[in-house]
Amino acid sequence: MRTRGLAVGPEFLQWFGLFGAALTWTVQLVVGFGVTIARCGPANAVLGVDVKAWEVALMAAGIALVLLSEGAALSVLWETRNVDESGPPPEGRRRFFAVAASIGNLFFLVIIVLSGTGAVVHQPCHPA
Amino acid sequence: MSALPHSGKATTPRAVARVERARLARPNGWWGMAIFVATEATLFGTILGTYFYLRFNNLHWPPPGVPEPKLTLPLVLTAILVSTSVPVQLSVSAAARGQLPRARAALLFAAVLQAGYLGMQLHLFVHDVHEFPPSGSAYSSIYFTMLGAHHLHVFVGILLTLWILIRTASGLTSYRMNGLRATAFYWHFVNVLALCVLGTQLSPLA
Amino acid sequence: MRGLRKEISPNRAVFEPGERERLRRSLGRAGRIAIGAAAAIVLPAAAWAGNGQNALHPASKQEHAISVLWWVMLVGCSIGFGVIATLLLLGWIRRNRDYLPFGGRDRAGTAIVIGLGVFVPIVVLSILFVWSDLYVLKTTDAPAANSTRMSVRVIGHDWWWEIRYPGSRAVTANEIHIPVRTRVDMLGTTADVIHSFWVPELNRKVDLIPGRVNRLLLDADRPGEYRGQCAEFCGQQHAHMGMTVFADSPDVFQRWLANQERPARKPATPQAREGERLFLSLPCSGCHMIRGTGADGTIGPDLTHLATRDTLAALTLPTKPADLAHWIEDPQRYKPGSKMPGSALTSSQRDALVAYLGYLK
Amino acid sequence: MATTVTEPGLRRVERLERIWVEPRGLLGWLTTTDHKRIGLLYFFTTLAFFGAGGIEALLMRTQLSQPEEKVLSPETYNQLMTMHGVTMIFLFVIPMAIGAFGNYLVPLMIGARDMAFPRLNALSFWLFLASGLFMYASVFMHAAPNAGWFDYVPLALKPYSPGRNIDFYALGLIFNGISSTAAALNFIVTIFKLRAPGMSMNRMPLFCFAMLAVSLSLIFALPSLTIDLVFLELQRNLGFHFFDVPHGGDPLLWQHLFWLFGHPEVYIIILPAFGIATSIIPTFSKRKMIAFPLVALAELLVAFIGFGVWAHHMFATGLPTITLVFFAAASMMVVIPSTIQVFAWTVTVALGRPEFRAPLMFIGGFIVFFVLGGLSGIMFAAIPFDQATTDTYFVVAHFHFIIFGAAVFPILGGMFYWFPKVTGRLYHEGAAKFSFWLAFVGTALTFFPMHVVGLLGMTRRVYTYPSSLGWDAYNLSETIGAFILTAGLLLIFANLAYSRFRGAPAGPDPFFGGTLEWTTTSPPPPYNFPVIPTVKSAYPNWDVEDRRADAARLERGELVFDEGHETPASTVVDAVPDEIVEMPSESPWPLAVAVCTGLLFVMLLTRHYAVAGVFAGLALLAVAAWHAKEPLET
Repeated sequence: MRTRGLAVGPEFLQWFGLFGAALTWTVQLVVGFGVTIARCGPANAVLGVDVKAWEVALMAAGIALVLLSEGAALSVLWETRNVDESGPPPEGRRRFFAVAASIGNLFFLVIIVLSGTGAVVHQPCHPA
Repeated sequence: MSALPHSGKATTPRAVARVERARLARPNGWWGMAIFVATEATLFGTILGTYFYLRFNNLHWPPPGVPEPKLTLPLVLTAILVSTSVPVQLSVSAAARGQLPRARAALLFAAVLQAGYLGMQLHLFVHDVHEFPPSGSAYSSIYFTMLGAHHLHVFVGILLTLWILIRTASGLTSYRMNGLRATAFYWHFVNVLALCVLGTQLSPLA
Repeated sequence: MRGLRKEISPNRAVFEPGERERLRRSLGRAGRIAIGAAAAIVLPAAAWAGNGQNALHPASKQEHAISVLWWVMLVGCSIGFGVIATLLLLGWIRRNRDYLPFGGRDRAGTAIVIGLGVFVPIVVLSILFVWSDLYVLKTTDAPAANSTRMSVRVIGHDWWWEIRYPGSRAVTANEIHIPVRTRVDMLGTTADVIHSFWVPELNRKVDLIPGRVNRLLLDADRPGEYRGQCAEFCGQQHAHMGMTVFADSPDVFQRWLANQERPARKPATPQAREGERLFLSLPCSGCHMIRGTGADGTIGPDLTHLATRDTLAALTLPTKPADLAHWIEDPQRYKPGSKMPGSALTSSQRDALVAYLGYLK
Repeated sequence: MATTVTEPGLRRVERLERIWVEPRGLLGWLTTTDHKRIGLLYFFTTLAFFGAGGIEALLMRTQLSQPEEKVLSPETYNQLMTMHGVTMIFLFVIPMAIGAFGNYLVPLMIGARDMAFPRLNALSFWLFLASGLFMYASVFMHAAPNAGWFDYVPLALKPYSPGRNIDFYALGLIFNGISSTAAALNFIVTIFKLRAPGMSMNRMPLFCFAMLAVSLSLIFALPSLTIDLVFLELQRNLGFHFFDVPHGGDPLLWQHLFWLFGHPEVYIIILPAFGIATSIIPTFSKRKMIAFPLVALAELLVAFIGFGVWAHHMFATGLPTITLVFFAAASMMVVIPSTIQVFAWTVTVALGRPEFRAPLMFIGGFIVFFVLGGLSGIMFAAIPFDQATTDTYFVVAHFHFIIFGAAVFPILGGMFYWFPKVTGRLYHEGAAKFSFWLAFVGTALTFFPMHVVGLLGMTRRVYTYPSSLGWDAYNLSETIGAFILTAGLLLIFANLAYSRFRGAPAGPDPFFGGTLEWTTTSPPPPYNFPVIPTVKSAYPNWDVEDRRADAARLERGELVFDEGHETPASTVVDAVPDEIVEMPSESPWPLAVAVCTGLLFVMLLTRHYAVAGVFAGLALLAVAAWHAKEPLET
């Protein structure tokens, strides 16, 4: 998406702030879910998955990445503190997405922590 | 605002090249294909996901009596297919510079390779069907569904390429240029897909 | 347009005097609405305790945990609803006022949205997650393998329940007997499509799925009859797939089980003997088993002790002679689509069959 | 805006009229590429399906009005129950909200002259119509789908459903999915590329954010349904094995793939309602939406997180607890985008100067039902409670509050709100308000008691129930409510039909709306805007100076684009004007493609695979013929 005369730095921060956390959670969900399926399926006899290790690793990496993208969002938010969120692009638009991202990333942080904790607290493959 | 490039009026290679230079963002056609590719990618994502879901659901994979997937021939064929991304991309950049003959030559070359690939793959496919029919087990069902879906996409890609070749025979317009861009994008996608499918297909060997 | 333009221009006026009072008064209203909303749901539900299939009338530790979860969530939700309803009412009350609170500026509004719309829910929902999905879940999930002294196998069929007692020859249908205050491991699977085993007053539900054995704890804390029903759509007669759990004192249960293990009683009266002969000669024996006779069908329920059951065809009819007769003559009238065909019998043949079945105690 | 146009301006307008005119009469409708006409086609088609689904619902409610009722046979009931779900979801709510409202409004709101791919737009309508007729053909053959709208295997496999019923379902939904995918793709590109100069993403109307979110959801959700249905057809008709245990398949695979689509689907249903609410509320509260960026974010987030909660439909299948917690956590958090919006809406009303005209009242009803349904929705994220109440009437109550109370009320409100724009006339306010109260009371009376009866143990999808369980009174009141609701709906449509011919003239902007559709005449001309508006805020119609500047530019001939069938395209993020695109005009080929595709699916249904191949080829040829005509050659 090329647009006239934009510095790359703030652009990258804004988009990473917006999408970083979301994509992190996606990975945690898909891999984390896949691991439990692999661990609790018949094939585990040959695969031998260590589910806790996976989930802990996923949660840790996830938290780190989400904090990074929240940091990016907050930095853009600070950069554009004097800009109106419906103001002219690119600053106005950066402000707009930074406001959104700085709140949105919180949800992903909470989801990653909660589901990670749950996957660790419960004993593997005990049917609900 | 009349300074804006008018893609509709660009009906000569030179005019098309001018529009291509002046444009800031990608054309609607490219975006259309991008979204289409996104949904296609999801489609294959679910197919590959299903493959591994069923794999986790079975102790023996492939099940007893079904041969392990062949290694070399699929590898070679996929390498050939993936390599066609180069001529396809060359064709786009040539057309964008207004060099229509070169663009069509590159495209034709790619189409020949892709057709050859498809022919060989279909031969393999039929051979496998006789060896372990899809109705045999979950493994063979997902195996043939996955490969069949990919071959279908290659076939569609070849149709698109032929269509562009036919249309550009009577010269280049911005409309056809967009078509070419879209087709090229589609091919790059199908080639990446080929790698994913191959990886999945060969996963039992790992 | 011009006028409108002026109205929406930001940064005018400050907090109007009197607005605070109005806010405070209508917050009192919020409380009343919350209580009203709660009452609207609670009263009718609580009013009905005695139907034997009431998820809010727990008869076990597990179901009790679930209903506590429900009541707490209900109160929380009522408060949430009250807050939102209040804001809507504020709008309604203010509809004819010609000033904008907070001078039409967004700041205060945004603060409310972020406070009530983001931070409060994040905290509340995280707590709910930890409580319900980490803690309560541990009481309602499947019992740890071999952690119970007895277990009962439940096999779903279109459209009835086959019940077996591992370690015993007893086989019955649609009526599960368990000893009270005893942890019983229900091992559920299915013979055809997916069914779902649910006895609301005893525990949550669990699906019966081909190729899997799903487990559920049955642990009634007081004697009684607990009604259950198939909860997953399973075809034409999904509606007529009920079952009853009888929680009896251990000795009553043991007597019942001992009786169920025995082969069928031999009929004593000539009419009943005629009935047995008919049963074995007619198609009946192709589908039904009566242990101790030649009847060894496995398609329909085991009838060895039919007369000890209260109901027929998964709680569709009572096991009274009259109903039994109607059922034998034309099952499709009571349960269209059921696998049992009607049979053309003379009234004497029919009475003989009923008499015989009445013997199967 | 177009009040004081003088000579040069008028001449330009006349030229536009000439360029954008479409054939009159039936032919015009069959070949149209005008997004407004296609929107109307969608509107009336989906309305017809709404009628069908409603009749099915009333028949079911009659059967359930009292215990052991004998109005319907169990088989008929199960077919009606399945078709009611399929119709309301795939043939009414989604095509109504996206096809009708989206099609008509999105180009108007972003200041474009049509969708990005007008002929594709026509195609998605004709495909939708064909798929709907395809599925309803089954009803008249008494072979309608009968395994419930989520069609669980093995019940849906050959041994238990030997008839054509399930094939109608599977093929019909694949067919319908093609149409939805085409529409979604079109919306995304339109919203990305055709926004008016200056409408950078932070100035995009919230309705368009909702439509963008919906379209993205469809793009990423539909494939898993499609592939699931393909698996089903392969197993039913060609002996493949995906879902049967003996050959290494798994019945739960169907459920995973179905709900991976099915839950985003719920948000696909509700998001346009959010969009409509966020259009109506600022207009009648006479103030900008509070927390605008957060509401935009919430609309995108709810669509996104919606992909990570599918297994909460499978909590009772005995999956391992470590698997379930992922989905429970996401199900808890997916609530928050909704709480953001609910508070943004209510606070905007509370802090604005609300004028409770009918549309805003419908939005009020929407908020009440959405909150009720949302709160009971939170409860399902608590696994043990979900396991107790799933597949009971408690769930039926929950999702009807959401997909009827919350999804349909804004659609009804939106019908009143945009009625003047579409017809140029005003609806009858009093009747509209009365019909609102009828519908509101009817909805509450129909669906609220279902909570109670569900907790009392009534499971869903039962064609009858015994009277011994104390469910009778609740069910009777539900049936009564259903008929009150029907009366309300009929009054709404009577009002609209009457006002269409007798209503008072509305003028371009009767409600002082903030978005661009109100800057043009009612009904809008085929080219939408004589001059492409330039945008400096999120509510451009309230920037009076800019609108006056438009009029001036029409005089000067700036941004008029009257040299051809043209519309400007801009950059994706910041809407910098980029190029002039020649738009295609009316074409018969989309209809032809749809017809061939329809026959293709009929042949698949009847297992004439060779003939099906022929029709596939014909469809491809039709597509080629369509693209052989390039826009400039009009």
